[in-house]
Amino acid sequence: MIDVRVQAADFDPGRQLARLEALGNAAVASFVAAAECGEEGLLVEHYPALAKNELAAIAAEADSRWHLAGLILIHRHGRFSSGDRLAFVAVAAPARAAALEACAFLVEALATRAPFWRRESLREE
Amino acid sequence: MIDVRVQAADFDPGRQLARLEALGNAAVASFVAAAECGEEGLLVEHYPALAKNELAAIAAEADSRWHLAGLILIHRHGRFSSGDRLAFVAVAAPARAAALEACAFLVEALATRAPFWRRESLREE
Amino acid sequence: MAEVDLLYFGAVREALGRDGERVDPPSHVLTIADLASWLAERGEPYASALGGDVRGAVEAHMAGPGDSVFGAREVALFPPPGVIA
Amino acid sequence: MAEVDLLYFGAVREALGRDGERVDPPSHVLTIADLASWLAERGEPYASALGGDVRGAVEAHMAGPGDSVFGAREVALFPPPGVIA
Repeated sequence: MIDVRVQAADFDPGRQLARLEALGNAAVASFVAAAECGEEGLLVEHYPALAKNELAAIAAEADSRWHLAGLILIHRHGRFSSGDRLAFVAVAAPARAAALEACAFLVEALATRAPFWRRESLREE
Repeated sequence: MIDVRVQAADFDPGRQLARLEALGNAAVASFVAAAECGEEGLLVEHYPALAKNELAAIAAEADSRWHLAGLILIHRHGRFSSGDRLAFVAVAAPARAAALEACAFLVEALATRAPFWRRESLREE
Repeated sequence: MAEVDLLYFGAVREALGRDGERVDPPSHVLTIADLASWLAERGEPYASALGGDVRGAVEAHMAGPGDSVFGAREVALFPPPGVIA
Repeated sequence: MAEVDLLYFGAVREALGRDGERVDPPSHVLTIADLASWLAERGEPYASALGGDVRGAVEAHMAGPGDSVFGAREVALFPPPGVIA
């Protein structure tokens, strides 16, 4: 199961974990990224067509490198207050090493390759 | 916040994640281990006094090696059916690398140093 | 090459004050790097906006500086992406 | 040394068929390794149960093979721990 989502809406980490736990594997590793910003908030813009393609490529790369039973990637865009969830990565695997390594790879890939940007100025354009 | 628990009872990964998210850091990494066994189930025995000491030592080691805001370790004992949760690791940190590395360290430490054993035979003694 | 729709994101978009434009580059513009250089020759704000570590995408697929833009209909230019701490 | 309470876990406990016993080792038994060797000299099932990779704990703290058991009141012997796949 590979599930990749680009969305404005928030998500429930517990519910997403439960989807992977239901696959019946020994290991589920996950990561939640949250926004850190001042009181003025944060605007995250993205390039939708590229985000769709690049996140799918990142997920496929992880799936080919490790023996995984399930993989969920969620990346949000839009306006955020400090502490709001930005992104979610979770993988299920039969062994802890595969789950942990794949999760770390996916987080690093989202952090450096996913086409989302902090808007420096919050002026409406 | 360091919270280490050895218990027979199940736990709710989503609720545990929420406790760490509430600390307001940018990164929360976590791991859920589940039992894999046949229909006869699995019996996990432990050495309570050593488990308490060793899990506290593992948590303290992670806390000294990485800049963490919060850390939760839960290890269960008792009877398990396949798919039941065995253990939980989660850490909150200001940066993704610290969260991911500390989580991986903690999982490896639980898997190799925590004084819990699979009972090969399920005969009552 | 023919007309191409440029898309700008992040600091590139903010420095240029626009999220894109249609351009008709000369025939010697073959790669992402060529395109950024050709635009920078227009002077400010292009020179500053495209003077740093600029990445690109061609037809909504990630592209390196040496990747071809020949025949492309949509090319994006942007700073290093990512918002996760 | 004085009497010491031994605790057995995992495959060690299963091979011995008991979860512990009180023993009074001779004075040359100074370390975890000494203790395991002294017990193994009793013959079966001790020789088999303690012939593999046996770990130990002294007063409920992890101990290596060379760590002292001198004066300890509670010493545990067990196979490599851990149940996470």
